[in-house]
Amino acid sequence: MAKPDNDSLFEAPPMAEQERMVEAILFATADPVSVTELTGRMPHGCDPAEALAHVRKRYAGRGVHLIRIGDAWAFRTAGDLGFLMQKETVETRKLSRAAIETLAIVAYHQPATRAEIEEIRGVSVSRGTVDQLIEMEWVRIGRRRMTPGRPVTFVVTQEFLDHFGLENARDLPGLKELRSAGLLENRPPPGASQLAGADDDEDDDDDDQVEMFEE
Amino acid sequence: MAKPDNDSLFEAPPMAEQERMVEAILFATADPVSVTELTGRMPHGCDPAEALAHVRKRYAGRGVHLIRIGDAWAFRTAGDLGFLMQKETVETRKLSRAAIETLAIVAYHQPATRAEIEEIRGVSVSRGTVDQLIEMEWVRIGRRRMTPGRPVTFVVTQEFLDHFGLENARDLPGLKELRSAGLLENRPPPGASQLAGADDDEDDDDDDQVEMFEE
Amino acid sequence: MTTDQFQEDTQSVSERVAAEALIVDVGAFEGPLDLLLMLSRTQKVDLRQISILALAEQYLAFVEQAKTLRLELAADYLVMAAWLAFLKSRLLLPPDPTEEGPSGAELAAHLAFQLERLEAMRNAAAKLMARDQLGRDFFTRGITEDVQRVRRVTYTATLLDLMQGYARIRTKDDFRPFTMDREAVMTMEQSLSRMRHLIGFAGEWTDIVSYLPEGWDLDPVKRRSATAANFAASLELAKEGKIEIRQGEVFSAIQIRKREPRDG
Repeated sequence: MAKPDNDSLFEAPPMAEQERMVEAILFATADPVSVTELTGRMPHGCDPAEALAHVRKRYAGRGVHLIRIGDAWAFRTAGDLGFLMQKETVETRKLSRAAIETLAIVAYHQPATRAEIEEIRGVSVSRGTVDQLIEMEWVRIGRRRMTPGRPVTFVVTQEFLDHFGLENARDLPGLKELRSAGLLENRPPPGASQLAGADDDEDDDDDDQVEMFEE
Repeated sequence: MAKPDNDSLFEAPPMAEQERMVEAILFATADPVSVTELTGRMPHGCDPAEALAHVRKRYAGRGVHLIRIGDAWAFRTAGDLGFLMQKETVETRKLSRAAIETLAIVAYHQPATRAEIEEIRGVSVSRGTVDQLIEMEWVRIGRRRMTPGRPVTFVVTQEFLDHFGLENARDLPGLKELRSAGLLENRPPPGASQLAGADDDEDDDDDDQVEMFEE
Repeated sequence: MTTDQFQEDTQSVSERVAAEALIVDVGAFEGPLDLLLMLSRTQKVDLRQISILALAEQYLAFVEQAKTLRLELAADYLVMAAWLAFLKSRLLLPPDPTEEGPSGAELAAHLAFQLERLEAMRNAAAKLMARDQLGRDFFTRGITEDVQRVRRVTYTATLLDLMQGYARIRTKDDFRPFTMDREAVMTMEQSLSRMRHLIGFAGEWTDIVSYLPEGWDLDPVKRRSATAANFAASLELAKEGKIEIRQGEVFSAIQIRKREPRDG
């Protein structure tokens, strides 16, 4: 097939050809590729979204799957074949319990401030814990909360979704149940605004934080 | 599908399953994989050679091919899709002032030698400037001047005329037209020209200059 | 209270060992909330039905034990103990309508919520980590091909650029700030090159004024410039030995003629 030309404005390559292109582009890289990037790289007039749907179907049940991560796509080996891949297994740094819990809190509550993480865990979060997650590129800094003090928030990244095989953060296991049980709410301690005595020492900052959210 | 077990010595996984394994291993391994290595990594009783043949067939005509490198196998982008692995960014820049002036002199005075260009511009013309114009195919080398040193001359090309929508170089507007189009500023030279007064005199002056350069 | 069981003087060796173990245990807790969650599990009920009063008593007993064993408890454990003691009194005493602040039941409900939420997040974290993970259970492409970034620069210009460029060159002199008016000024160099051509024909003594270029003798400004240039050029040519130069008397005409080679 001749090299498609960007000038061929009105004639996109046939869908079978577009599928081949999507395969080639996604096979060539380890990182997920967004639909936007596919559009940019494929000849003018192509419809990567449709081609992706076809390719996904084609690879269903194969040793390699097409998976979606946010608005990007990547080929990944089927999970049940991991046992063949001892050689490829990368030893990930063992995460501390604090780091794992912090990660989960960020994922389920995102965007989450440090104060919120601390309130849920009941202990202060060491700087190193969040730094480690950021360094692993599983967590990144999101927008600042539009509350007094404008605290930074943390959100999970595309790498996080990719690592855990999640299409998006809504696919987190048990998310719906947790939400309907009200466990993802930011429920302020009763009487938070009037706490002045001995009982607020435990999580002084948290109380302040919650007050902020109430505004 | 149940995880195949290395202990199932006497029952190899079905061929379809072996194909999936070959796919996954070849996909994930950083180097081409030999049949020996496949045999070592796949469950006992598998026939990687046959599985490879099936996989090769399956990927024939796809965006990635199974290819043989020595006695090892690997997936590779289909040759005709190599262009997708290049991301071409076209940047359009304005020609430099030096290049435009050089081009203008060639166009108005062609055939023009380098020495003539330099005399008119009043500065030396870098080799790169002329080379750039030649590379753009707006200027080409004309006949040598039949003067001592037999210097090469430069003339404008058909591409140049096409780009600027000119039928030939004589269509370029003359100085008078440039002036009436407001392109030549009528800024009176400091000093005595006020004595001379009329515009016509200035025109004459220009003509004189042209004569002077033509000598 | 059970504190009498832990009198120091009656402690057996095994009790001491148990106390050591407790020290380790305290270190294993991530703060009072974590400890409370562990204690609540001993109630063996759904966290939603947990008795906060019983939990408060368990916690206070734990802290009491630690004190008896002279274990150093971090400040936040003691703060929690104080808070739970306060909560306990609120829960036990009938509500006092004149008392400000949240009721004991409200405080207890919030603590229960905190415990349930912490446990939920722990379970979620466990589920997350139990998922297939990239690089452990599923894998990316091993042989990657980098996308080559090819940068192509095209240059462009318009006819306007071209004409403006040409106009700029041709009018360059106008913009040179200190350039003399070339219209009315003749330079020595111009005069010199002109006279070199003419001098070959000057066998006879000729007035220097007659060498003025055509037209330059009409405008006084031009004439002055050209005369001066011619004079300077004549001196230059005389110096080169090309011409001879003479002036009869002050202010009279300056005359030049070609110098014959044989005179040299």
